[in-house]
Amino acid sequence: MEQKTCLFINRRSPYGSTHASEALDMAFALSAFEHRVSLIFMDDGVLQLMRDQQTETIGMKNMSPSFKAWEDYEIQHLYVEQASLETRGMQASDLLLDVEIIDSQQLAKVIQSHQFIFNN
Amino acid sequence: MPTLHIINTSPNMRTALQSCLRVMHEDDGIIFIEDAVISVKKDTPIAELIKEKILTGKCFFLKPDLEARGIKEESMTQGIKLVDYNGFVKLTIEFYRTQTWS
Amino acid sequence: MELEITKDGFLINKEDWTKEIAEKIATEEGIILTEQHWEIIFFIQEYYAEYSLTPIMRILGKAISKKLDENKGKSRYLYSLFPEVPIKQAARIAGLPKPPSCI
Amino acid sequence: MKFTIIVNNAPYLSQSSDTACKFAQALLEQGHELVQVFFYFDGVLNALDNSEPPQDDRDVIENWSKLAEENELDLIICSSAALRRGVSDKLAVGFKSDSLGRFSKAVTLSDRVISFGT
Repeated sequence: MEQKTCLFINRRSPYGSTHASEALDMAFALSAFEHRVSLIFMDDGVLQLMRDQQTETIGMKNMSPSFKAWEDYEIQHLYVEQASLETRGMQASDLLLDVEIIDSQQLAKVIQSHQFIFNN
Repeated sequence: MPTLHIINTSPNMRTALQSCLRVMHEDDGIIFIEDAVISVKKDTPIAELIKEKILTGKCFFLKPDLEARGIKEESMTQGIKLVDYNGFVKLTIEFYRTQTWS
Repeated sequence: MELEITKDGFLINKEDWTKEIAEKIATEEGIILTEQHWEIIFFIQEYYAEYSLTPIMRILGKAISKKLDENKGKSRYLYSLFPEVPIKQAARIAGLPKPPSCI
Repeated sequence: MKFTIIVNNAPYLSQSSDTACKFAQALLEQGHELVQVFFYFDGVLNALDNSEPPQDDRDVIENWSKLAEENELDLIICSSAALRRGVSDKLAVGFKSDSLGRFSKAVTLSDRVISFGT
């Protein structure tokens, strides 16, 4: 079995659409099946990692606790684009996990170091 | 190892192109398909945005999508390259990976 | 009181779960619960409480190996306790949602 | 070259499924191998049987079915995405429901993975 390097670029806000949660399912599955998977959060995707998500009143499952299982699923890296945080008035302390915050040039390098890119 | 970025939404409606330009490498290519083909029009803010990319000769447009939308050759920015579905396939081989932006 | 369950026999409200109900479901699965079973059941309940996830077998096994005991994470051990489909049976007995069939 | 294609959008509301199908056709004509077409998110709706588009427009689902038949392709819809959307029993010709594990295998075998839509 040939292991591939897979990068998920998450650009969508959670809950407004199913992109965030179903993309996470796919990323976890590929990783559990032995591929080397990393996740990037950019644009509105950074909202997926916001602390204190309370979804009871909109009647949807809170997806944010699942991100904390990333190590169990052997996800390689979690990256967040600095510019996307800034544009949304957010900072590292707003996020529920310790992630690698990188600038756009570093992000370009991360993309270059992967074989397959998944956009969501 | 350069990437082929596939843009499929109009830059007047969505920020896919802007985000793509922010994180793309200078050797990367872009192909505009579906509603993104409106980016081909000359003398527009979008044309200005992709000017440098066009100069590198790595800006491609899916011809069937341009034709479908009635966009004529004389209204297109100079230097862009038109491809059909076969050309699109060839590009995905020429570049090492693809990244779709919606 | 009639328990609300899905068509696959999973509890709809995890608040309904009690050890007695777990024993009843286990009987339906042909399993007599021992201390070893309870350990795994509590483990996946805690896992769900923390991550809102029922992980696939390999991941669960690894998590158990790390947090409980190396041998208990082995699939041979888990199959000896829950002989059909460990994750599915354990989740059902633990009163958790049916694990996603996709993975 | 070995390709895997991912179709993320439902037919009709978006052009993505059409483009993906034309792309698939072109790569097969060039003699490349299509390991799998994987349908995810609302893309699983491409497998709906009994769709009846107006006679004077294209039939997206039938286009996939034909391509699959002519080239013995695997058109795989993600079973959990499908279950959630009520796509389960009868699928259009050429489609099969399977797990993300099956998709993961296709990724293993591929030189290129190309997404259409979302």
